Amino acid sequence: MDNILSILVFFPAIAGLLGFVVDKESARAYGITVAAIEFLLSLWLWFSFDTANAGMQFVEMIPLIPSFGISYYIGVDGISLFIILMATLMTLIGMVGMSTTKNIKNMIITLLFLEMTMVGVFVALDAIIFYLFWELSLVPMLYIIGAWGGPLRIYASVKFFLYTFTGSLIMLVGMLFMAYIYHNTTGIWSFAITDWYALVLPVNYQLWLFVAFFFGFAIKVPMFPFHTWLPYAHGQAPTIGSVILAAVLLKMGTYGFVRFSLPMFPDASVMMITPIAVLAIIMIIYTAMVAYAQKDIKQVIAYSSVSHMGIIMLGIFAMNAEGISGSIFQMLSHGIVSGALFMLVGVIYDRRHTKLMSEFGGLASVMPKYAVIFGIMLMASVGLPLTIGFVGEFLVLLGFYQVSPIMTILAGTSIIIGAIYMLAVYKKSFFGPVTNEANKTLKDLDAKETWSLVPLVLIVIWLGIYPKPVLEPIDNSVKAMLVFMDKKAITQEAKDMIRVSKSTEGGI
Amino acid sequence: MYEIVAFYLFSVLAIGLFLVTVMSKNVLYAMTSLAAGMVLISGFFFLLGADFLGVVQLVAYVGAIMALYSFAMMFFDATRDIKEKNTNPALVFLLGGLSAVVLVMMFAAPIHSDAIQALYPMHEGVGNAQDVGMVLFTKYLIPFEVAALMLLVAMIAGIILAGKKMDQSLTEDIGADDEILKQKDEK
Amino acid sequence: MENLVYIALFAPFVGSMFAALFGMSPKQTFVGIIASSLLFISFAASAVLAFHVYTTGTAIHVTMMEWISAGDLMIPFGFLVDQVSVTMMTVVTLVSTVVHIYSIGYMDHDKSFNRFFSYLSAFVFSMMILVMSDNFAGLFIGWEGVGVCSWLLIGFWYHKEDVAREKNPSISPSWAANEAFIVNRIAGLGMLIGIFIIYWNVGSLQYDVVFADLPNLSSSVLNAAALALFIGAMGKSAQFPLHTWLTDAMEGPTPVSALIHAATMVTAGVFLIIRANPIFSMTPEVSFFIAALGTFVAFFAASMALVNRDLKRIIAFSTLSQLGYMFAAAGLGAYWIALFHLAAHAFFKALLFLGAGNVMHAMDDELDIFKMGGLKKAMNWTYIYMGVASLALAGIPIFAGFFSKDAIIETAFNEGTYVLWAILVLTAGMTAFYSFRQVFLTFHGAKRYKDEIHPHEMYKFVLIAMAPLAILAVIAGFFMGGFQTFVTKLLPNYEMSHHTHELIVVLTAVVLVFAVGGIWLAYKKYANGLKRDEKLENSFLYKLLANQYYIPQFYEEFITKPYAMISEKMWKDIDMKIVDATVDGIAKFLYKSGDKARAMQTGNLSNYLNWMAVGGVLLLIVAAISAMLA
Amino acid sequence: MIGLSHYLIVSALIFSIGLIGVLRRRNLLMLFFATEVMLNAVNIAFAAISHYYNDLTGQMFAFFIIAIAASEVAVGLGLLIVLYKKYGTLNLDDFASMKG
Repeated sequence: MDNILSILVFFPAIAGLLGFVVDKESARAYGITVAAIEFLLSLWLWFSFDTANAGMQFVEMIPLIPSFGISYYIGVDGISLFIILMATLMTLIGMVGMSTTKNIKNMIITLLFLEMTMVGVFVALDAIIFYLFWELSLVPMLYIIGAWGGPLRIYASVKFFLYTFTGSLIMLVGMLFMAYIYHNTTGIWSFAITDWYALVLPVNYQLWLFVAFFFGFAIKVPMFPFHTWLPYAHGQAPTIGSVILAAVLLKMGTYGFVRFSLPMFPDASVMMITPIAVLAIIMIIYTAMVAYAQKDIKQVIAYSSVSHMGIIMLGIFAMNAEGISGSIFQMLSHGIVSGALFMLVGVIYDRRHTKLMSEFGGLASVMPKYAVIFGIMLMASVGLPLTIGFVGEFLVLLGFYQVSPIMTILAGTSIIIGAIYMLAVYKKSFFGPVTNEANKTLKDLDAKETWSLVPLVLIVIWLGIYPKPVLEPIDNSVKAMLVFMDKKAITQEAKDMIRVSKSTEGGI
Repeated sequence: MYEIVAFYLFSVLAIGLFLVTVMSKNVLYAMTSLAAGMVLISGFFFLLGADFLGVVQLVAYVGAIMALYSFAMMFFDATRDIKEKNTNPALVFLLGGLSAVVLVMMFAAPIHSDAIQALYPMHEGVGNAQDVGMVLFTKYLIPFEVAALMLLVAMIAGIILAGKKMDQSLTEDIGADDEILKQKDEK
Repeated sequence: MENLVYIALFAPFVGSMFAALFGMSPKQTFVGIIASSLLFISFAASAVLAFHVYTTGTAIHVTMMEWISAGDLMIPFGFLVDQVSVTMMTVVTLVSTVVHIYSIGYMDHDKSFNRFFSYLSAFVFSMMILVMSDNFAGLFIGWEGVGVCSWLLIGFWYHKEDVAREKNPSISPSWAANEAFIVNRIAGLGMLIGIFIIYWNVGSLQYDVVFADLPNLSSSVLNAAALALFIGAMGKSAQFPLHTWLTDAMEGPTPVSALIHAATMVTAGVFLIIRANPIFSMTPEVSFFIAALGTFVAFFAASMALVNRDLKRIIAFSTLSQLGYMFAAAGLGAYWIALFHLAAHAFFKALLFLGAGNVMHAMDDELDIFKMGGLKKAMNWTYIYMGVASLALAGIPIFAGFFSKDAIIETAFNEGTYVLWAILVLTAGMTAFYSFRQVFLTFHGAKRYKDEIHPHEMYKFVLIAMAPLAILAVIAGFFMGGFQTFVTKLLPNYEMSHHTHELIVVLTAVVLVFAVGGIWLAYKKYANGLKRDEKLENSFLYKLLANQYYIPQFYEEFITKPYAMISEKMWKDIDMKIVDATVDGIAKFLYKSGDKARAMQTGNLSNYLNWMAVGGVLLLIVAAISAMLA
Repeated sequence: MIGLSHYLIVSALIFSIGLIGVLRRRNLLMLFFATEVMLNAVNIAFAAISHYYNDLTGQMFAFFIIAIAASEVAVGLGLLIVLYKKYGTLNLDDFASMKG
């Protein structure tokens, strides 16, 4: 299985195509089977992954347009491996827990295509391939929001599409310019990311390119002030759409920063630490406060996503192994936790067809199992130790403390205000007496919902207690990246800021 | 020497004739001057040593195309002056003049790149027609065939478009008879 | 021995998980029994460990596995059983066992009986992690873990609805739970910052490594770390200004108040100071601040207890006040005295709360001591228990509180901080007064409760279970000397100076006069029934105290409400009207310009040709200009 | 001596005349005439360049332009006839059904 990655990328797409001939009744079972096989394949990828190797593995390279150096070039390292795993897992879980019945076949096929694009983005090592999958991922999501969404779905989906698309076009310009510079410097065309890494750029070029890439990634993340598409998209998207959007699509942005911005433009990244940290902190505090003002549970979680993404951004720009590893771990953690929270909101939406907190109250008495799982996810979301949420948040804040203690304290308020809005949600919907007649007869989680949520609960606790299997490969790759960045940086400030950890100082 | 005389003569005449084409209100005048101008263009071609092209210009343009125009004109009422309202004549001349000025400026400027390599060089001592034939039937064979096909398609298209409802008069209003009848009724 | 460490740690966890299995089913008494037995096993293991540490004088250090490692950071799950942690373990498991058994009786009629035990055991597990961990991150696990358990337990009766603050100062259990959690998070942030400071300056979070490296650190770093850690301690131990949650936490079931909000969790702050004593010993300014704040809180909380009418809240204020004493001792460097008071306080305060629970049980959840009275006959044992506990609290000789509290007050004198000493002495008098005001109002005089209430004594086994606490509340003081030699192997010893030693009789007498005076005043005023003094009750001071200095109202008006308002504004005015409107504005601009540009499409080819020509000429001009420039 | 520039300038002038025609003419037939003028102007330029650079490519282009012009006229006139049959006029101002 040398080309496991290609199989991972294209298996869902081919299965999706075959899905057109599957009977409508069995479409769901078909989808789950395909997603399960895909997940098993990604697990297999993990088991055959050499955790000690910090470089790219399972590399495949097929030249596509040799005259321009564009090739089908894919591979994984510790950074992307687990995001891929999470993408396949969340697709599977989302399908298992899916309650959509309208046009189920189309939904399944769309999801399988979406899965292809998601895996594709994270394995791509060629900028054009990366861009291809990056943009392709918009289409299924546009369709999911636009076809299965709420009353404002067209507005939300168009806004989502155009907004992110605008950003990625700017990024495309950056990519083309990068390739152009590469051509000018070396005389050959190449879009391979690994080739670009080797290119040492003057600082002003780095800054311009950083900004170009920044727009593409920041809108996707979404960073303040580019975040307003997200609440609409989440508010209107069906449950499965929100799950995938929050769990995987947002990670593309932060992943992009790690994959492109940091190693390619180390000096520019260091120079941009302060502006980005300020934006990230605004994002953390401001959106957390906005989340508190929301009336709709889903919107709370949508805004909380933005707030958590702020933590991730902060960690990436900590420029030390603790912070970057932490933020990659936090990507996984946020993916799983917010995905689970969106599914939980979906559960209650299926029953009551409303997501307004004022409609609920006292759900803990009526739906105890639901309340327990929601409570666990809530605690993971606010970063309780021994849940998955703590590890990432702790490492990020720890890492960033080295950059700026004051900013870390400001960012650290997220653990307070995060608790405020999440507990407010929990209190308003789960505590108190059951006042609304309609809530008195609500059924607790059924088998389907339980089966989709319990694995997430287990992962949340497992990775909270023993994150090592995941954290170690991430950390290895991140350390290697930092060593590389340190070597590549041309300005002294950058060299000073990029902190290579003691264990790797001599090596590599 | 004769070349200079011919060039200026042809230039002045061609420009004048084309101006007539463009400005005239009468279709017949316009067409006639256009045809005459095209003959002069072919003169340019001969001056430039593109004999074959000049002949083609005469045969295809002056012969075929102008003939097409004149046939087509039979469908329309060519005797009447054309009434056109010019909403913004200043703009027209401004744009035309501007483009002329800019283009002339550009072409009048000395050409820097002398090192242009001829892709299909002409051969000394070989007739232009022979040269052209060689290139046209080797390097440009496929475009040539495609052009032929295109002409065929255009011909068929022209026939079908123009040939539909040939029995109906174009110059006379179909509804005129009815109107006359109406007027009679009113009386 | 290692196995014993794990048994002591994980027995409560097993109990919790076992009870959780039955969490959603109706009451099963055996769940409570099994949870209690597992806790007893944990207690037994702790006791054996204590004996081991006591006899050998060596600490047991085990590392279970790696937790987080990234970059240079390596955090293991390591557990350290030394003199300090083993003391805490023994106290925690002992009180927990008693509370567990007590809860079997107390929660008898509650439909969520099983769930209660699950939470309670989980709390003990978190507390054990907190005290046993060998590094700051592990401490933080326990720190947050007890926070969550406390949230769950305060909000145990989550189905109660919110009521106005005038009716119930803590609004509702769920409100109180959230308040507690959020305030603890503020402290958690302080603690985290402390951890970060330590990590980046030392490179490790293990206690031994950190403490060994302290002399290399600059004093500003040490001060920052100490202050940050103390902010953490302030939240958990409910020190001013983060104290409001503790009294509101009384919304939880009474065993919870006894265990969490008196004996164990709230003392975690003190424990942190004691645990990290090398840091605090090197930062005299921060330490003095701790002592001053502790003294202030001791007085401040006692003053609020003087007029409160709520049985549990009085005890809660008294807890606050006693925590102040502990901080005063720790801040003054008498760490072992603080630890001793912590242990002694755990016994008598838990006993007091459990007694209050008995009263509540008997009075159908009535908490207003003005509506009680004359319960002595019906509840003889409870009366004795509460009396003993109050005597201990008031610091009457031979009872535990006398030794520990007196030592603290002497320390204040010994350090030459006479202002602190005076306040602490005065507070001792106030403590005696409010404790006995409560005892007399509850048990003495004529009955003031409604006739349909028929007070009855608690179950026998519950009363028996409370006995160990009562005994310890009496005799714990006698072990002070032994305790000192035991823990000072690890903690810095603190001895009174010669000068203080000479004055000790006088000092003790002063304190005693205040204590007895307080009791006597309470006796005179309340022993023969309640005579309400309208004038006093309407006085400004009384109202100020009864409303907790209006601090909860202040927080509500100046923090909670503005926060909600700003959030709302940020959403509606900034997010929607500025940020989102800008994006939509761009889209609208494009729409509008397209709409306007539509007029160009006249349908007349001639116009189009004009436009085309304009474009062509423009391009030509651009080309010409760029050619000229080139 | 007549140089390339001379021819190009003549070409440019004729082209501009054609452009004026295109802009001011409202009658479709006259518009066609104007486009023919422009095409011829370009042909002169091609032939001239071909001559002065000794390269046949320019002439080739001119050929194809003539071929295309012929096709254009054939189809275009057919369309004009249909149009005239339908509306009885060739004046552009009368065809504005594509108003946006």
